[in-house]
Amino acid sequence: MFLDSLAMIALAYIFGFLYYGLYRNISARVHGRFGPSLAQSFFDSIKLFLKENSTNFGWMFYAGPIIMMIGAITTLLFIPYLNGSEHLVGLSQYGNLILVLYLMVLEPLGNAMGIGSNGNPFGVMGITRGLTRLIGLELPFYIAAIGLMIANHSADIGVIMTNQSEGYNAFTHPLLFIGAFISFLGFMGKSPFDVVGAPQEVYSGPATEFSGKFFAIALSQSAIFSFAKLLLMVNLFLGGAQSLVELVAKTFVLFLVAVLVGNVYARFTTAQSVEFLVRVPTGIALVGLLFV
Amino acid sequence: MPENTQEGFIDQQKVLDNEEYSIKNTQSIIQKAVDWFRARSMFVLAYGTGCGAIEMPPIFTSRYDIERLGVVGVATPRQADILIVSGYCSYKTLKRVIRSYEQMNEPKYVIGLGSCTINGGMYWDSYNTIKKLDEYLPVDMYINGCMPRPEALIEGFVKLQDNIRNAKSEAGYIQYRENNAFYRANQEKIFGKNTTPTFEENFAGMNQ
Amino acid sequence: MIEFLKKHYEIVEKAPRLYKLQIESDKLVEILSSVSINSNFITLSQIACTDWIEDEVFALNYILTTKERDKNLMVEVRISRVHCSLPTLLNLYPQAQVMERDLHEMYGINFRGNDTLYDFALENWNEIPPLRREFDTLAYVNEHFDFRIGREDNKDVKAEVKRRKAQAKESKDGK
Amino acid sequence: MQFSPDIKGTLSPFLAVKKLFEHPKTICYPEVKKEQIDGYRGFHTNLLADCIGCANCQDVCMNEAIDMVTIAKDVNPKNASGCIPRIDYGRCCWCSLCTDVCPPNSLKLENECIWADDKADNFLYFPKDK
Amino acid sequence: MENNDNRLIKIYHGPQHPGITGNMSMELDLLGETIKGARTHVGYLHRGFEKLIERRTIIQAFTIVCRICVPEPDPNEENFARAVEGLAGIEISQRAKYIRVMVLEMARLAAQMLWMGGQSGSIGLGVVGQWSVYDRDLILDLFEELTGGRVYHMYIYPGGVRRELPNGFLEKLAQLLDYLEGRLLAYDSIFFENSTFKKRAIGVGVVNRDEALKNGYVGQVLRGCGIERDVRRDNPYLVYDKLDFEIPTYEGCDVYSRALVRRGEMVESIKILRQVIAQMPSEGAIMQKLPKHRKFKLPKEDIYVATESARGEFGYYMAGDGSEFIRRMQVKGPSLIHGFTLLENLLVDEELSNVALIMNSLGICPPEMER
Repeated sequence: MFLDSLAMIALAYIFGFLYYGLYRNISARVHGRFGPSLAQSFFDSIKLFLKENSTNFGWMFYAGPIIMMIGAITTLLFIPYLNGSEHLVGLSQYGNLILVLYLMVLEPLGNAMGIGSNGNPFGVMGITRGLTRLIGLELPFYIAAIGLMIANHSADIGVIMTNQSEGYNAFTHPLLFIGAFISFLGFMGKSPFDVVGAPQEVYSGPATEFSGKFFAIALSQSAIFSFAKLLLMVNLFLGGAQSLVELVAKTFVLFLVAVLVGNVYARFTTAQSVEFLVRVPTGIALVGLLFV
Repeated sequence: MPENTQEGFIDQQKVLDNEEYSIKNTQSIIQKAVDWFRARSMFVLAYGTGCGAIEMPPIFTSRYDIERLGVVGVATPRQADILIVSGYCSYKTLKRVIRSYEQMNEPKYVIGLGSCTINGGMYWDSYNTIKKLDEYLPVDMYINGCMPRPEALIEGFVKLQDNIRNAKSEAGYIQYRENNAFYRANQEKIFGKNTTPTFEENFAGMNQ
Repeated sequence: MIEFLKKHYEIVEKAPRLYKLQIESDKLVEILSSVSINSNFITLSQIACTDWIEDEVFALNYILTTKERDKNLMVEVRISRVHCSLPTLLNLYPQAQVMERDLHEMYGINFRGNDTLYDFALENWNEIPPLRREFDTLAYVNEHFDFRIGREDNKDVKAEVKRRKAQAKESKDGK
Repeated sequence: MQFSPDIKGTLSPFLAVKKLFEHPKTICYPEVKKEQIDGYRGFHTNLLADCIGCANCQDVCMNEAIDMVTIAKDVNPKNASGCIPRIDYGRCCWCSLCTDVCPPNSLKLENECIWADDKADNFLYFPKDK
Repeated sequence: MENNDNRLIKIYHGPQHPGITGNMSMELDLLGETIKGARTHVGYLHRGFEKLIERRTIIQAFTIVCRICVPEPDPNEENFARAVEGLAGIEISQRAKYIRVMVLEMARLAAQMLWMGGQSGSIGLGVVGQWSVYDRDLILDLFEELTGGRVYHMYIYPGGVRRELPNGFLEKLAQLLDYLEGRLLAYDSIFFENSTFKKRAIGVGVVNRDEALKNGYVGQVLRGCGIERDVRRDNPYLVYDKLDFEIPTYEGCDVYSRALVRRGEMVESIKILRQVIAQMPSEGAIMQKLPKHRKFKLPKEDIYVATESARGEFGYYMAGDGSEFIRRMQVKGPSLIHGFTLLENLLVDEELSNVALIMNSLGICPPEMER
């Protein structure tokens, strides 16, 4: 099981960075340019690991990225990769959807811990924005998750996944899917909900003071976490995957939509994004919940 | 003195180059790999200090797209590797530039963009701009022009990457660390008492 | 509108749609208020200051613009360079605040009643205000900065021509 | 609180996606160079056979970028001073006033304009002889 | 001015900040994310142009004026040239006037393209900037061909313009105009009609219409308030009185109105350029005969000239003193009033997120505030 978990993390790391590279390339194509090589994100993170670190804000600051990393990895371990396979399941038989939803909140908390100790006003503002936005993000997602749990009479991700053999939840419960998907776009940190690290407004938000190795950890964390979120969406709404190829195909479709939406929309302000999230996706998900 | 023509002048420079730096060209494989990564990925601090900033949008956007070479812009000095001093630097800006530079983590490099960073440029008799950037900050690459073309800026990046990869010259940040007294004295000369905290003070403050 | 002004003041037409009026400095506020009430020239678009060091005066041109933005009126006041002081126009035109701040820094003119005359563009400037004629920027630069070495072999061409002529003559005579 | 979705404004941005299928027109600089245009104000050239060493260019240059330095061997017998211009590219602003005032029209600007160097002292430039 | 409330956080928005237009700084007092006080700090780009010009002869000074505003240097050259011509009494040929109008309008288009990149970048819509800077580069390519310079053209010269039009230049320009007109539709779909941009921009940065004329606001700020003012029509220079164009106005007073005004101006610029291509006289000297370098002297007179730049009225005051040097040249850029009087008031009670948005929509350009 240990090896299995390690493989999951390694796969998520590779896919996460590959997808990040793809994100940069696809965006570049939309911009009308070639963009960097696919491996550029790897180079970036390795270079960041090789940088000297000349700043010191105390151990609390460094614990932040590490807690974020732990949050991302544990979230990942409780989500099975494949439908009905014995491999790449990690700890998923011991946990359920409720636990995963809980673990997903660890990221902003780790961020908050790190930022609290460096006292950068932009970081504080960024993390306040992040926590405010989280309220908006969680509502529709939780409602959609509750809807699925009621429909399947189970909170186990594996059960929800296998129950979709007749039709994906995305088609049987379309309203829940739309609600959860909009919230998922926000979780991915793309426009129009990228208020947390908006460089033109709050510099780069929580990452303002992260440098060198810790920025590299934060990058790896976001890569792994993005993949975990993609995985969760595929498992919950697109019926999971029988093989790795299918998994890549399904996650890629979701990912592509997220990238394109992120590219063509402008950023909301914090208040606007929370208002939008509370009104539109939550409303849709609530109506969906009624149909369940 | 060699013949007063362009060719003679360049030949003389070439001789100087080879003698000085051929010794340093022996580096271990690990160091080579490290340098390769450093050259392959460069984060540029988003700070348009002067008029040269007008040519930064074209190179970061679709016409010249410098992201092909692994160069991207970042917002904060903590994550940046490269500081572009784009053109002339007034007193007020220089102070902020030095502050930004000292906040950056090593290894870090400075690119001086435009003639003004070399010898004053157009503003050589202005009372509010500095004339030689390398008195205050170690400069790793100068790009000539007023305004330099975007191609020249890319050429500067390519040459800097080449320098880093092959360890052709001593990186500026090492000079800044070792000859800090020299740079410090020059900075104090124009700022007087109102200088930024010293290199040591800067880090002492952070280590509390 | 310009007729009203022509009736009361001596207005010179400098160029098409550009007029000039010269007044005494103690009547500045009075005249400008009357101009802005009684005519179309309601906006201040620039305060331009010229240093006439040979006459020992600063000439300040208040450039007013009409509501229609089609005519400009330059109201010139001349004040002594030594005790240069003028009343502020902050109450008439809010934008005068920043212009006066600029002129205070560049010429050292004191605008009575404007309490925001702190640093504008310069930081920790201890010399005489830079735009005064007696401030020599080149001397200041030479005092504070060094230029890059390597250009000492610059020749004065006229001297060089003379030297070469003499040389040629010498060698001719020598032959 | 009324709900009036802006359908057109929500969907029309996705027209940008069609750019995804176009070939980028980026100029990949070190490999591909943009075609050069005649008359770009780049580096100086000086036809030594024509230069008369009059220092008009030095006089008109507001940046004092031009030094007149002694030439090693006389190329042009009309060159009374025996000096040719050398340009400090740490000063030059490529305004081409010097070429405008050159009496024999020997000083010109060429298209080449790219020069990056890691040593600041190198930027004293002898115009190419052409 | 100082705000001593303990609950306020003071932050410096700039000068090293991606959300600032150029190299300047806003000192903001924040309560949460709401701005309670704002002060503009400039001087990071102060070069003392006005002092340097006093030291240079007229011909030498001409090269330095274009550096005063980097995104759009040509109105400066035009102002300088027109002021010198006015003082020295030089009349330029009709052909030179048409060429100057062409250069000015091309520069306006290029500046609006760059503005579009900045405005969209300030709300995280990177695509528009990527496209519009590309399109701006196409205009700069034409400039390169015409003037020999990419950013600093140094082309409009007292007495005319410096170079003859290259062969086939007008045809190339006409082609480019057709292309840009098509591109404007693409920008409409992704930027001007984008629902997220509307949501961000409508009702933000509302300028008080009643004091707009009195306080000396210019350009898009006025036209975004529905007040039709444009130097090109109110106080025409060159051949603008012979050209047919409209002045777009919108009533909203907010960021969105100013964006639409700029879009309208791009359309009008294209229209003007088409007329210029059609009416361009084929004959006429582009340059009047000027006195020699050190013999070119200005009389002891003064003059004020104004040009409509892409951000509003750009004015030069110039005084000669009978010598070959200019006694005084004072620059009044549109940003001076917008950046202090207007911006400091507009930002109060706005959200931090809107600072970059508002600054970009006012078109603030620091080098012309401090020169």
